Amino acid sequence: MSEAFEPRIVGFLCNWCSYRAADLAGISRIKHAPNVRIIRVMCSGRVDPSFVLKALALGADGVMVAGCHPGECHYIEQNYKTIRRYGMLKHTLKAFGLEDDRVRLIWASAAEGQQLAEAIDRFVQDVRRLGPLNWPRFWNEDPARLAAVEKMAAEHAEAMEVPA
Amino acid sequence: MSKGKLAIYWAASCGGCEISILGIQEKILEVDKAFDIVLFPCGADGKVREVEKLPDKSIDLCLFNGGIRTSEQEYMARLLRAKSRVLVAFGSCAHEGCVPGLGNLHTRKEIFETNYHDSPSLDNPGGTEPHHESSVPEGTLHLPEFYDTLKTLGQTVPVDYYLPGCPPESERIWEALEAILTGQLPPPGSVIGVNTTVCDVCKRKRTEKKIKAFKRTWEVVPDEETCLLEQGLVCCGPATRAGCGALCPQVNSPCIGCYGPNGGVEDYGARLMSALASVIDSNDPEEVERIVREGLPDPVGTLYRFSLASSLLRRSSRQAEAAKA
Amino acid sequence: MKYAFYPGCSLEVNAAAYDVSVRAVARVLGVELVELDDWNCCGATEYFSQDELTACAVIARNLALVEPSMNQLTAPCAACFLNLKKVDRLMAEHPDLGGKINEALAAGGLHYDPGRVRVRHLLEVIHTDVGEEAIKAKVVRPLTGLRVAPYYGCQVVRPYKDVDDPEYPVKMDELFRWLGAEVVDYPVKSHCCGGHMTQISEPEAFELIRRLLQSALEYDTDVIACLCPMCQLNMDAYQSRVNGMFNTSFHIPVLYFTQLLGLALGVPEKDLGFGKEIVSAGPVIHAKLAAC
Amino acid sequence: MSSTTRARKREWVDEVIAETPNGHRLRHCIQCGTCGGSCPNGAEMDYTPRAVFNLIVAGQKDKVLSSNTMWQCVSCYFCTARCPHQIPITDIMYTLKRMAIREGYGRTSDAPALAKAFTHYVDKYGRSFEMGLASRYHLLNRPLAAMKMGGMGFNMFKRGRMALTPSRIRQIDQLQAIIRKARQLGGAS
Amino acid sequence: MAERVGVYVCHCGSNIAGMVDCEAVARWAKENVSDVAVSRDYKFMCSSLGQAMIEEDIRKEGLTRVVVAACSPHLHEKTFRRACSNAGLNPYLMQMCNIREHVSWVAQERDPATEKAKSLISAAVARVKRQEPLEPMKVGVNPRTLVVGGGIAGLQATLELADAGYPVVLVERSPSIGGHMAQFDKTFPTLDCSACILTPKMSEAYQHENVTLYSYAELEEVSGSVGAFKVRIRKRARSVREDLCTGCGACIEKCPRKVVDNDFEVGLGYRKAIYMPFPQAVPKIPVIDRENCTWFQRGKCRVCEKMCQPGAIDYDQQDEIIELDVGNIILATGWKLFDCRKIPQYGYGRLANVFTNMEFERLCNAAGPTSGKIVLRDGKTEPRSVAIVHCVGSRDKNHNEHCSAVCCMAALKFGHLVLEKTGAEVYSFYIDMRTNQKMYEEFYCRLLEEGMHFIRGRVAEITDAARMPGEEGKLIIQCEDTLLGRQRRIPVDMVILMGALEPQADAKELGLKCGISCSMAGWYTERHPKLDPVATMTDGVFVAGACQGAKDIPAAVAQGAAAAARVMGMITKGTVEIEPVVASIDEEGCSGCRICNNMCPYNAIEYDAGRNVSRVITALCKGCGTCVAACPAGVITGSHFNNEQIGAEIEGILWDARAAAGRGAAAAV
Repeated sequence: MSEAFEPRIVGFLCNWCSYRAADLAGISRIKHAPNVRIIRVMCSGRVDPSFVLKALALGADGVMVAGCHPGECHYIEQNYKTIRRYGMLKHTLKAFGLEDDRVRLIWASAAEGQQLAEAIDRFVQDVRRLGPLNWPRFWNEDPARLAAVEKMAAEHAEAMEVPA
Repeated sequence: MSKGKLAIYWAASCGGCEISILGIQEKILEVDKAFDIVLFPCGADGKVREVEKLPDKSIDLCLFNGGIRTSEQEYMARLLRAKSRVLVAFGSCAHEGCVPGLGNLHTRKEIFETNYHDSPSLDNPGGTEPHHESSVPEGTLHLPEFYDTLKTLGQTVPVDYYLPGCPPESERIWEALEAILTGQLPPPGSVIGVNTTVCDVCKRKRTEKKIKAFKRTWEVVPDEETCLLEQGLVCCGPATRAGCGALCPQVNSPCIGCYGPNGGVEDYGARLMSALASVIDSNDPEEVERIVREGLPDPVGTLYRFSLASSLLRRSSRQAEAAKA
Repeated sequence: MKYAFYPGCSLEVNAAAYDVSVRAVARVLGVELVELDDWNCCGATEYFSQDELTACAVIARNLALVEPSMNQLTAPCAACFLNLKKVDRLMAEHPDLGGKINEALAAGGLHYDPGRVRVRHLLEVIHTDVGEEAIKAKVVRPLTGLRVAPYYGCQVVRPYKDVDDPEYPVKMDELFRWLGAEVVDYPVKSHCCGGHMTQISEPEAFELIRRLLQSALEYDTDVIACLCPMCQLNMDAYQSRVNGMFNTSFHIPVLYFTQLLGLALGVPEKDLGFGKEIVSAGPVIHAKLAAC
Repeated sequence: MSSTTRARKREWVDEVIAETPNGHRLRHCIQCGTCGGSCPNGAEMDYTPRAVFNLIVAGQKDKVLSSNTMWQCVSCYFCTARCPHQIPITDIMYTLKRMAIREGYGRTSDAPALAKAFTHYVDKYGRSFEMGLASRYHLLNRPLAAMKMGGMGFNMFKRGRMALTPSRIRQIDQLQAIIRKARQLGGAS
Repeated sequence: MAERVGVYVCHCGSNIAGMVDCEAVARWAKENVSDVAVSRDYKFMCSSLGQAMIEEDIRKEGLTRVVVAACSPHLHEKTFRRACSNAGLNPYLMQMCNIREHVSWVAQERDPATEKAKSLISAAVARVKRQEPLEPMKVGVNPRTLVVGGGIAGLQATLELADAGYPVVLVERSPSIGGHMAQFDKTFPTLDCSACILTPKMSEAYQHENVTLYSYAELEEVSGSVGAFKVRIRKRARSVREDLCTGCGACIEKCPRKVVDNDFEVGLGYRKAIYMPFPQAVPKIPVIDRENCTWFQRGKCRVCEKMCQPGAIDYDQQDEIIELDVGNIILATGWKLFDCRKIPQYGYGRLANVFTNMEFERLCNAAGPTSGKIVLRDGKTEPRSVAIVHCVGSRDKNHNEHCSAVCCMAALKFGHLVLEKTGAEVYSFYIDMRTNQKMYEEFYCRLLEEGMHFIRGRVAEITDAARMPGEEGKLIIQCEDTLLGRQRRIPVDMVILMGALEPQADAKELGLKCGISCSMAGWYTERHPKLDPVATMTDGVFVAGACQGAKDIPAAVAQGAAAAARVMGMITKGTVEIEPVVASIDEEGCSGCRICNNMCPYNAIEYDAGRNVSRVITALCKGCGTCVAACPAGVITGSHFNNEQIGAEIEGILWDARAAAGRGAAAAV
């Protein structure tokens, strides 16, 4: 099991509930998977869909967004906006061919250290099952392309002064 | 003052940008006064061999339109980059991939499948497909390599300026040319245009937005006064850089976003997605899901119609497609 | 209203009165019971004592046999009901176990997705789905004057607490009130009848039965209504031997609730399995119901 | 599963937990005695369920499995419904019954024999068979009690509540295939 | 010019270093993370030496940015900001990196923990380079404080503040202040009379020149923020004019309508339709219970009006809305009793002689319905045996997981009162006897001495089904005596259920109004469970008493006083600093699309129709950033959490993925 795939997951946690739930999990020494790397935002409503896209594009295998429970937002109702954006984002990501389990929205109150730890473990498990995402390779590794350009450059070499 | 050298080249594009250049009408004479055209495959004669022979940086201005889909296009991009002092990604295709970039939702294999085998208007009994290398009795022939993923010009070579639009409005082209001619240029790498969005010039009446359902254009005859988005139409105006003069909303048609993102925006589709979702009038995840599913049956085609190739994700997951097949 | 129906082994012979009365009242109330084709024994409590996975697989076979067009399964026997419900829940809550069960089912060409079938006890179906209004409208022979002690026993109300209150259930009480009976509100209505202990160790089992009959007697009961073949068997068939052991003189008939319900709905006694009980219910019923 | 502590050596309590759905809650037992107080047969048990849990945690396997406690359990589920820590007590009793049978304990009660006789008919016919059960189990295990049962059996028979022949299911092969597979899969545990 | 970043990795003793290789992380940061000028690890960064190290490096190494990898920013962000500030670096150019709570304390293995710490530091460095100097906003603190709840905790807080010379507004939901303590007879362990020690405080609060009391009133709405809250209070119509009423009680005496008192007397006694909850009520002004008043229900009567000489009865009185500015809010809303019917096997509501603890308090109280006589439900029979059942709805995952903290001692108190007043046998059925405060264990000993019986075992059921001789007509307690390991049945005449203390049913709702959260159970969440038990996550909102968790009178009083002290600190200082985390709109870029307009629940975004732009009203903005994410043109900026900063954080946090992906990813950035 030493070579088991360990997913890289970026977690956007709201300052008031879920980040504190993560703190509480720590204070209570509730062991959980180390795969979620946490970025603190003031509110889950701050989580711009582009943050999620950026994390995926930069090599994250999964993205977690966590906020206060609906109806319990520190900013009254902003996590409802999160629900709306998350709905649209998931719909779009599906069209991009992304597996459903790679992006997840969860709720955790500041008191739910245990629940957050369990949700993290579940999520990591689910992403681990999907394997690496490594999005950049979808457009990066195309040796045929490079070879063809090089070939063309070589054919035109006598006139070309293009740096290779 | 001696005349400068001008190149206008097209890659993966439709040719509309060239028409738009001609749309500057009599001002084309001013252009002619200022420049010698060294390459303009659509409008004038000119040979790649001639360009190859030019010293580096000897072309004063190159307007390059189209995305990079083949190895030949990439070669031309590199060539023209080397030979030009100022390289302009001209029009949406070069700027952000545009509609040809939507091909990134599919693999090369799928595109060939459709283009050479499945298309209803096709007559290809032998099932011929283009190949990079073909052997004929006379020797080996090469066709350009067809890429799996379309790239923008900026993703291929360093670009000095971007001129957005599908196509760029003729007035904007002239303004840009004027700026170049007079040397009044913004810092290199920037978009030549204003930093605000279509709503700024759209005359429709706007109030606070709440959307219960997204409608498609054939479903409603919009009222002429009110903001189209508020009527449920997916109008991309709020997220789209101004410059077109809000032409589409003027004729009662929602903006489709051809001018691309506003300055400083990293992912056009994400901005639009976030904004549209924010004003959905529901707090229930299931209802939200339904509104989105029913209102945006093709989310990438709607949110990224012009910008898929330059978006953060650039293309769909090939894995998923492979799984589909 | 249409339900897949799992009668269970007891209803074939020993609890035939339950079987006929269930089918009779279902007809009158417009409840369509579609008997599972080729159902097998649920294993009662015995299979779980030996091999959990096999016990679950044996039970799950029945769940898998429910036709795709149906999503509710009802069972009249408390033990069968609990076993079916428990396996559905276990499979849902413990995917690993669920996976193994399905692997076993696959050996018989079957598969079951937990949650596909909602397992209901017959009492829920009659009390909740048919409901007060429909039942009251069909009562032709109210049970006025008959003092009925509803006896729930254990496995319908526990461990899952969603059928009724696990300590102080009321649904049968309500049902008999709708039928016009005098409902005996006695404290042991969800206590244990001894279950299979009658087969293993009589002193313990008979003491449990005694407690029930004692309380029923103290509360002046004409007839005990129950909803499980095991409970009926223990309180009815062993009553004389309980009397023998404790020197008591209990003589309380024990019927299935559907028998009394059928009576109130006007089904002829002979179609309800009356007379199969060891402690005869005829005399007290005729005396009480004739009096009004 | 999140845990606040690192892995420990596997003990008997871990086996009991592993064999019982939601068995981990056994560790939450606060020894309040609600189970022992609630049990209809609690007075007859060698150890109350509460005491059994303490013995399990203390690793007193032999004491537990040779006791009569689990065999006195009639699956009334009062303890499970009332347990303030939602411990699946009845299911733990089932686990102990299985362990006792498997490891050759359980001679203190007739319950294992009853269970075996019962499942024998289920395996064979797909249905239970009361008459067969009566003869097989009672005559073999409790000839004296069987005599006393006689009169009652006759009463039952008279009222058509006993059958002389078993009922069988049609697709017994299918059921047996399932049982075989389940036994094989369960073999590891 | 490139920034010079200092990275400081804290060992936190072995708290972090035990799981994260701090030295290696610090070395790695210096060698691998760009623009890191200094990188050090140290035993305790929060110590004065640790802070001095940062200050010195800022001065000597010319650091322009600081990253501290230590605990949660919720713990020490202020500490390290101050250190930066001391050395002349803008405090907002410091970023904390949580490698304790989020890494070392939750990780199981050292290598992954160390790797995770690296990625968090990489993110923090990337982010801090893009952080901008900010100045906190200063807001004056209104010296007036709102206290919600007039029980003992709220009263204590009120009096502490008022005595210190600050104005207090005390809002109480019921017609009188006093809370649950007013219902008690004696208080443990000293057995002094509850009313004797409480009522002086009640009248003192009422008469205090600095206290404005709104009884029969509720907090409806809170807006604004620390130092300058605006609150709206609904003062419900008493139907009695407070300015005219003399509290003579003639109206009550003559009122013909008698009602079961389900509040103060918990159903054991009666009151009139016009009533004061109890004789020592404060304010001493009756209220008409309109639901039960003959005039309101049937349009006849008006006896009270006739009896009232000052003419204080006002049937047309309406609810009054009061709007006030306050600087701080103390919530002291107390607890409610568990509904013992939820445990049917204990028979409450079915078996007459099963009582709740609150019922028994009233039964013992000399001013109660039986004048302090302990009798059965029939009102006359004295019990010869009494069972006291602990943990009814407490320590029970089916209801409340928590220990209610007061029941053991209250049970001992009850035992004493029964023994003192009746000579009955008293049995206590307990799981664990918890007597861990001053003089509590001594009280337990006293009851052992007095002959109270203690049976260790949670009661399984209480029944009237007699099983053996001696049980007839009794309530039988069935349990396991766990110390004997045997089942027991004990017949008694009377049972007292020690019902759990639960959060108020609307605690969550009130918490939301004030912007504070509740635990899963519904208790208000304090800022830190050990070190900051009275403050909350929302500045300027404090909690006191049982609304924060079940507690007894001494603890509630202490917390009330502590909350008051915290508020006084704020008032004395005069101003508070507010985090400059706010949104702003670039009006040049704004096209006036108005998407953001209904994003803000605080109405901090206004639309200027003339200029066709939207604008953020900074004073109202709370900095959540929801509008920032909504802006389609990307022209709203959220300070300290802007797109560049978070974008850099994402890049940094995935440094290893980028390293692995190579060129393609580099091109994407």
